[in-house]
Amino acid sequence: MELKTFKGGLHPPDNKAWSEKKAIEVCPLAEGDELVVLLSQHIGAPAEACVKKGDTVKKGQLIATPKGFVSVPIHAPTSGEVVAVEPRLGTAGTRVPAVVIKADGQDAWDDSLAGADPDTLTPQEIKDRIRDAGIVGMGGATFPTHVKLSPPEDKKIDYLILNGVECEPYLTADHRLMIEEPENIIEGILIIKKVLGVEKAIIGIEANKPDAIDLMTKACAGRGIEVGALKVQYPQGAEKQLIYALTGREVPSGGLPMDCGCVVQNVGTAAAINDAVRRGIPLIERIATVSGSAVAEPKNLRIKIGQPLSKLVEYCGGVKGDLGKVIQGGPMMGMAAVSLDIPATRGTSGVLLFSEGQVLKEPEGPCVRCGNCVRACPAFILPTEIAFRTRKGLIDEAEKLNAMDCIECGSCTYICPARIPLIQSLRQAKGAIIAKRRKV
Amino acid sequence: MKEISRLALILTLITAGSALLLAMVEKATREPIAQQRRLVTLGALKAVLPPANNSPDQDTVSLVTGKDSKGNDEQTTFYRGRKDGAVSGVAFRVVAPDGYSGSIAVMVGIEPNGQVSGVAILQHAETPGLGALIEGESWKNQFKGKSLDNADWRVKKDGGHFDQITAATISPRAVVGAIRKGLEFYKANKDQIIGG
Amino acid sequence: MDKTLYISSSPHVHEGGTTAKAMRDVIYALLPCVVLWIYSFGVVQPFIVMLLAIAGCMASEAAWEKVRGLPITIGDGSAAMTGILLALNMPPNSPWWMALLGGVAAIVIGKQVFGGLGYNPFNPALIGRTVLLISFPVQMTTWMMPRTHEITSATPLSEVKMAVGLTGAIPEELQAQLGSVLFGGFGGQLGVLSGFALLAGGCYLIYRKVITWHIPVSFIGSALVLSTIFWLVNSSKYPSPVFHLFTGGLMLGAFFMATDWVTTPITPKGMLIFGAGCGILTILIRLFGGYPEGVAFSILLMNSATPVIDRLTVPKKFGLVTQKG
Amino acid sequence: MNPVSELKRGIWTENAVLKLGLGLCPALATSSSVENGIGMGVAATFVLICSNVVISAMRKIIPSKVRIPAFIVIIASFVTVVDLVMAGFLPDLHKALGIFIPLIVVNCIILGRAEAYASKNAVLSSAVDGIVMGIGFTVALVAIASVREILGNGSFFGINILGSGFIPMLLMILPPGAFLAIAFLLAGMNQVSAEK
Repeated sequence: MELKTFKGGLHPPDNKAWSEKKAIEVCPLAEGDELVVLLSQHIGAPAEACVKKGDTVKKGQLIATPKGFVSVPIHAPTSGEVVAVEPRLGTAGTRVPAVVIKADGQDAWDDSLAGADPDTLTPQEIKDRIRDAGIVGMGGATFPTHVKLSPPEDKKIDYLILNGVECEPYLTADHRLMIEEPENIIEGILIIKKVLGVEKAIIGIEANKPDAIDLMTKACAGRGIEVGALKVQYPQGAEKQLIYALTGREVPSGGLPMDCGCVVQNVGTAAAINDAVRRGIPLIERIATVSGSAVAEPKNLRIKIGQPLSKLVEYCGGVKGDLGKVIQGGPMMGMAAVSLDIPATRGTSGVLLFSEGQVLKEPEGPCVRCGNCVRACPAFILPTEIAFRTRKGLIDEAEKLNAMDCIECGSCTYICPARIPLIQSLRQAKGAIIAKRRKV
Repeated sequence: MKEISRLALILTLITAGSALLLAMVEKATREPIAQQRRLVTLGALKAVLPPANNSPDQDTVSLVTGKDSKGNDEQTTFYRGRKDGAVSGVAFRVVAPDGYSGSIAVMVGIEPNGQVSGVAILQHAETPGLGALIEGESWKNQFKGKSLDNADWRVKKDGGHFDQITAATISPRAVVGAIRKGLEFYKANKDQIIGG
Repeated sequence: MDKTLYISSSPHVHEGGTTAKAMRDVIYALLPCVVLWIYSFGVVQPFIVMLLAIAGCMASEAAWEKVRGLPITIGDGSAAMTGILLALNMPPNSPWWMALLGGVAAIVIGKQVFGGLGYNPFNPALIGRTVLLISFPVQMTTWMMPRTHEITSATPLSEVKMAVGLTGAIPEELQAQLGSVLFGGFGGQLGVLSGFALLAGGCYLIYRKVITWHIPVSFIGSALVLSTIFWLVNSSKYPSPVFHLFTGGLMLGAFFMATDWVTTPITPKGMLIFGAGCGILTILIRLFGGYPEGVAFSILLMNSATPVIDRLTVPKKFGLVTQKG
Repeated sequence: MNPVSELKRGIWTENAVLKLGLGLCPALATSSSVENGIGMGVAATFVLICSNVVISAMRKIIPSKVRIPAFIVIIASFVTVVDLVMAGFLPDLHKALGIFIPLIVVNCIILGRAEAYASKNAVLSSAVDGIVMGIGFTVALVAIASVREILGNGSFFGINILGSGFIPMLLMILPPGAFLAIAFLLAGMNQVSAEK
């Protein structure tokens, strides 16, 4: 079978063998454990706490309400007492508003939660349920899902694309989910299809997960869902690249997937949607891969939102050797964490522990114009030229060189022999261009 | 109007002053400059002609030697050196248009029998240290005594008799070619040049 | 937690390549040709030339950076690489001081005055060669026959140029003799043997992803096409394409000098244009120019066109292609 | 006015060629030998002094509206004087400097000093300014020419100093050598100034 792919990109060693055969385990929660639920776990306006210190909450109970359209509610991941509503340390190292819940060990569900048969619901009712359950994109970008499922009337959607690519090295959470809960995903897909009213749905899976491809192909047979095997190439899982690989369509520059008739959802999101609609379970858990050379036993875990990363690592046998860096998400696009004490969020697709020796410390050299970044760039822009101009403050020129089309995949920086942090300059350029456009 | 007249007047005065100064200097240097020019020509003539006791620059004949690019006649002045009244040699300027960087002007001296008596490079813009070596004494001396009859007027690299200069064959080739043409013209018009 | 963690922007992994590693690869790729070159031209003298060219490059780079108070970068191997390329561009029987001076000129005039590695508009090795060629034309055109080590100024290209310039055609005995160029029967020429050594080195670099195929293929390809056209038009006046390919510095230029990262375009399309320009100019200079060999000049000329080429070949960004499917 | 500090100003701190970047064209063109450099320097200095003195003396008469044409007329007059005198008495140097003698008229140093100094200062200090600026120009030319002549021809002031075994670096007496020499002198001077 010919594997589909996009142009550009590269192929970093995937390091998935450490955890891809490990079945998902539930990361345990004991009585007295504190869960720190951050109120800003999604793209858009932060939610607003609707509980106060001293309140008792049940698992799944609403603890924060959304503010605005691009925002989602947040729910208690377990039952217990609210011990604090105050800013706590987040991933980026800054203090952000949070609700802290002390688990009572009962893990008792809130009674008001109720499932429904999607066949009896209208698309709008399904969307409301999705929003009320706090569903966001589970690939790591955490964009509120109900927004993505509400394209304007004039945009005709032809394809629903399911992202099971997981092109980030180390991460195996989606892979395991596809193997262990294919039905959950497929039913979720069927629900999304109903919401969007689309005929065609394609699941894109990279060829390094043959078991998942086989299983999904069999499970999808006759249910109006195709499985597309994709070449192992980073960033195959980036929306625009995935759409191109599977449908041959290009998302117009500056546009969204819906502008070329596509909606992309992560397979994890599909499973979460199914849980929310059919069973009424809000987004309080997710699958995360704990891996890396500095963790004793890499595993795939079902974690509760708000559990500190240290708990996750502890369950995986703790830190091994000389810990140098902790990454939330994948190594290409994930964020370095300031400490293991920060809580897991809805976007925590992985926790990677790198040893001291894996930390990149090579000093930056001058650009030798090798062109590697140009060939690797899946957006077909010139990273080094843009970075050079950004550093000189020539933002207008950077804009002319299509800096805004950067998808921040990090391929240019990964391949640069001079070790120039190109992507930082590109982010800086994008920030400056956006600021400038606002001013005008 | 008054302003403009004033400016004009002052500029006129300054210009007039300059003109006066220049007139004086020109008068004072006219003779030395002419003298110098003559000395240059004389020096070159002396270098290329066999011993003579007349003033070759006073004893000249001009002949049409070719056409320039516009089709007008080109004249060459032939200087005749005389020893005790008899013509001992003729010198004239030949131009090699195919030098490495522009034309090379050469003064050639020829004895009445057609043998070269001497060569002087008058003007050139060849590369210093390479093509410019055509000014070297030993290189110029190789032409002495050579005529159309006793030498192959090409550089050695092309199968002739004359030394080229390593890595700068173009300049010598041009000079040798120009002298050959001069010799050929002399041979064809010998009577006019010596007799006229 | 007591342990302080490293914080940095993504990506947190790297392909592992460095500029220094790439330079080392280029040097490895040149080794077969260097060994062949040293051996064929009499071991001692070429070895000294090679060594001093490298020494001149490295010493002047270190000295310049010391005076300017910059970090010393001779460890990255780029100066050594320049030295090797410069030596391969000189007659193996050059005087020792010329090799040294060429190295200094290559680094100082060709590279450091522009700000060092990454900022030089022209290939430093070729700048060094050009300085030497203009300064010492006699020494720079006095070549040596491989194996016999006879000193001559006749490279096959200059023989052809001379013959065509004089008679308008290549004489038959020369025509016959030109066949021997493939086996190094001419001054300064190693012929096919070195051609294959360079080809192997070039393939190694492509395999190691130090260079891409674009420039060598379009350079050699365009030279091949153009020289074939001339040869078919008049084979008595224009030498055969095989002759062009395996004489002078064409192979060396195509694989090692026209592919210099710093001085060539960064876009694949730009690289194709660059290579084609080099190939065409090389053949035109060889056939109609004032110099018998044109590889160095064509590369330098195209180097100067690199910024323009880069500007004209900015790729079409993703998302501008017309819809299909 | 302290003559020593004035001299230092002309040669170092305000050196026309190497600090102010003025008069680069003649500096590049006439610095292939020390002799030519001195000749050019002296010729320019002479013009500079004369024009400075005259312009300073007439500064109150020349209306500012027509000062540039007036300056040019005065400068051109002195240049013509130098040209004629040199042709009459120093023919070899005249030939070597060629077109660059008439071009002194547009040498920015001279017009620059007329505009910036002589038209605002008394005659005596203008004369001193002309002298020190001219010396500075000459020194710069000699410095550039020394480098070029020694490296490019193995000689200094026409005298072979590096022996016959020395193979001259032709590049240095060719135009690119002029650019290189001037660039490195300029850079070196800036480096030394910056370290102070």
